[in-house]
Amino acid sequence: MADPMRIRAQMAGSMVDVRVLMAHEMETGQRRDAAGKIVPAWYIQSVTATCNGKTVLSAQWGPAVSKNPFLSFRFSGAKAGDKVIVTWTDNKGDKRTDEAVIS
Amino acid sequence: MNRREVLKASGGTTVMALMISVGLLKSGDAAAQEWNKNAFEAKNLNDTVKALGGTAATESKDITFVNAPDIAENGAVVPVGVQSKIPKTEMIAILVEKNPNSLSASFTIPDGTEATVSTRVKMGQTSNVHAVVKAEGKFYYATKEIKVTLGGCGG
Amino acid sequence: MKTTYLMATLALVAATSAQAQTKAPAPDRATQVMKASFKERGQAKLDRLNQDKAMELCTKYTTTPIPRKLAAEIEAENVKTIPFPADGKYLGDWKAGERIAQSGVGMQFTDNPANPSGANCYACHKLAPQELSYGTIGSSLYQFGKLRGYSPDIAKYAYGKIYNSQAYAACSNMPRFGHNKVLTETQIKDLVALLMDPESPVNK
Amino acid sequence: MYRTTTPTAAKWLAAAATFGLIVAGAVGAQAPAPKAAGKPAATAKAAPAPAPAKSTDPTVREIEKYREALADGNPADLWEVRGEELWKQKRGPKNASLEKCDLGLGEGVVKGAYAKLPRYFEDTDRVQDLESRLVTCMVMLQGFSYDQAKRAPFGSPENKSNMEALVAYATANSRGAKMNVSLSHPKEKEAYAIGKKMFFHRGGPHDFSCATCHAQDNIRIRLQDLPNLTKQEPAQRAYTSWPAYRVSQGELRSFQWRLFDCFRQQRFPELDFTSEGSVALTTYLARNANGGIFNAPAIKR
Repeated sequence: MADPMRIRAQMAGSMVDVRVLMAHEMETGQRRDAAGKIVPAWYIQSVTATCNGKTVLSAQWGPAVSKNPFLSFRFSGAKAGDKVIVTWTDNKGDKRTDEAVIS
Repeated sequence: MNRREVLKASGGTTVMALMISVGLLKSGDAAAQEWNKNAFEAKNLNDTVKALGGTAATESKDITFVNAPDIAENGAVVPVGVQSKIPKTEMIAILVEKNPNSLSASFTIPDGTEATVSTRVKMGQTSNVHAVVKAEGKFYYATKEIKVTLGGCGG
Repeated sequence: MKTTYLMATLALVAATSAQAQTKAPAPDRATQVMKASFKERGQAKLDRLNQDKAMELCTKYTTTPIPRKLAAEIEAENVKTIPFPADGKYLGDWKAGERIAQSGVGMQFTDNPANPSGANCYACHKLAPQELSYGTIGSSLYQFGKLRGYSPDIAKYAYGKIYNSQAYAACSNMPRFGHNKVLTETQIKDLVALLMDPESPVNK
Repeated sequence: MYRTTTPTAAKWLAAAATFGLIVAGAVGAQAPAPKAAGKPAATAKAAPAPAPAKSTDPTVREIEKYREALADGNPADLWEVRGEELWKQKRGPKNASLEKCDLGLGEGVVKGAYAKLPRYFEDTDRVQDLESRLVTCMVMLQGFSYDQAKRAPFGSPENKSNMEALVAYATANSRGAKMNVSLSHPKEKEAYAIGKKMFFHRGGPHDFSCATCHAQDNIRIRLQDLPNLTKQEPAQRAYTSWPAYRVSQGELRSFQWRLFDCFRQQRFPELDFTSEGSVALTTYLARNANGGIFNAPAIKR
């Protein structure tokens, strides 16, 4: 199973500043392994961030997003103590959900 | 059969709408699940805009790159942030012209979320990078060249 | 030859051990530890830790200047190793030279020894101004030919310097590309062309 | 257990002294440019001096911006989290965690330990760096064989390294600590001297030593600055920024990896993981960085 994400959510004035690091290989499908075989494409395709039941960001990614992806964005309408929940799904159907409390 | 296969096999919106109505999918979830294959296979700015549902994009000075250097020390990780000052921005996409497929990432910006996102993309070589914005159904873009340099001593 | 030398050394040990040691020191503990800390892998065998006379001296004089007399000896010995091209031609194809100058592959244990090596000139030198990513360990070679003149003497010097840098500057940081069989004669000629062809971007 | 046969330190020190290895004030040692001699007259017309100092070079300024942009959001955090779990997890034939591992400051003390490594450990009677000490703990506490503990020291996409995760966790717990590597034990002194000798040893088909790139001021390879590791200030800056997440590899790399890969690029044979020489060279470099504030895991190209 995939390793957990590292999510930081902090109040910045009235906005919530969110930074997410995800553990994922983001294989392009073009790299060859040590034996010279093509390593199949394997990458996160969709990311959804919610807070208090509302989607605050959603994304679609291709294999050109860097390995161990980083994402940052800001949204309003939440306060310290609320939870930000992030879910990603990759092209193999693997899924990972983690959350962070806004500080 | 998993959810994506259902969607693919039955090809479309009616089944998805049905699934939403019977509570198999939440509406927010559906957008995230339906990965836009055509957009991620497009080879240039115009084709990508079309695959994203537009006709053509106009250049805009209200789109700026933030945290994106002119020169990247390594093409494997190139920080790119995009800020849109276009009112009612609903989507931001990052395209790398000379990558095998142009589109790297697209972000849906709901109400209440700032029209600024930052991520990191791979660049095979020095290239123009386009930031594409959709607002009120119209498409806009801005372009910046990012040079990718060779480094180190190993080759 | 090695055996004779060893025997001669052994014979001398009892009488003049200190002197003999400076000529052929028994491996000290540091050298033993170093050698025991590496293992051969691929093309990189343990003999790569061995030093010829030049490298032994250059190691000793890394932080202090090498005495003039020793430097001259190193240069004289190394200049003798250079087989200048039999056809008297020094300039190959500068475009091929540019690719060799950009490439840093070769001779590492992760490299396939069947593939040609690069020279990685840009790692240390500025050459064609279009390349932003160049190092400063070596001097700038931009306008190499233009500044020095496109004479056969300079071309010959460039060939010799790439073949065996120790022949012209003892303890130079630059690899001895020909002497240590990193590059072929054709490759060195291509690099000379990169430096000396008036059409090369280096001279624009 | 995996102790190598070691002549007494005194005997070795005497031998080393004859080769001038023990140099007082080595930290301040400076490398003058090799004396150019015997060049043909033509080189007198040499091209202008290398590019001016970095701050005025627009390319280098942009690269600095690139590095700043990366600093926010370092994937090394992912290794750190995994390393902490591994540290606390009961593993191995003895089903034990590493929470009783002594990294030099007593059983289980991780905070600040890395800033004092490498150091002499009485229980193994040798100088150890972090990685070799972690191997010891995996063997002694968890019951792994020596070979098992040394397996997969460097990760790849196909083969994640537990060692690199543990290194991330341990080093992150020294962030902010002042480098303070001791040479009070004779074996620490010996390691420093051996490491110094390795640093200057030229060899391989390229005639390279560590010093080829790391004993001069203000030079760079391609666009990467090359710290003069024989001087305190640049040695501090360099040593305190390892381990690091390498974006070119997408992996967190330990200091053992740093040395392994430097020697690979020097065209030397493979530096054996946690070998005595690797620890000695680490001792030389870590000691030269004494007084620097440790600030890693970092992120690098």
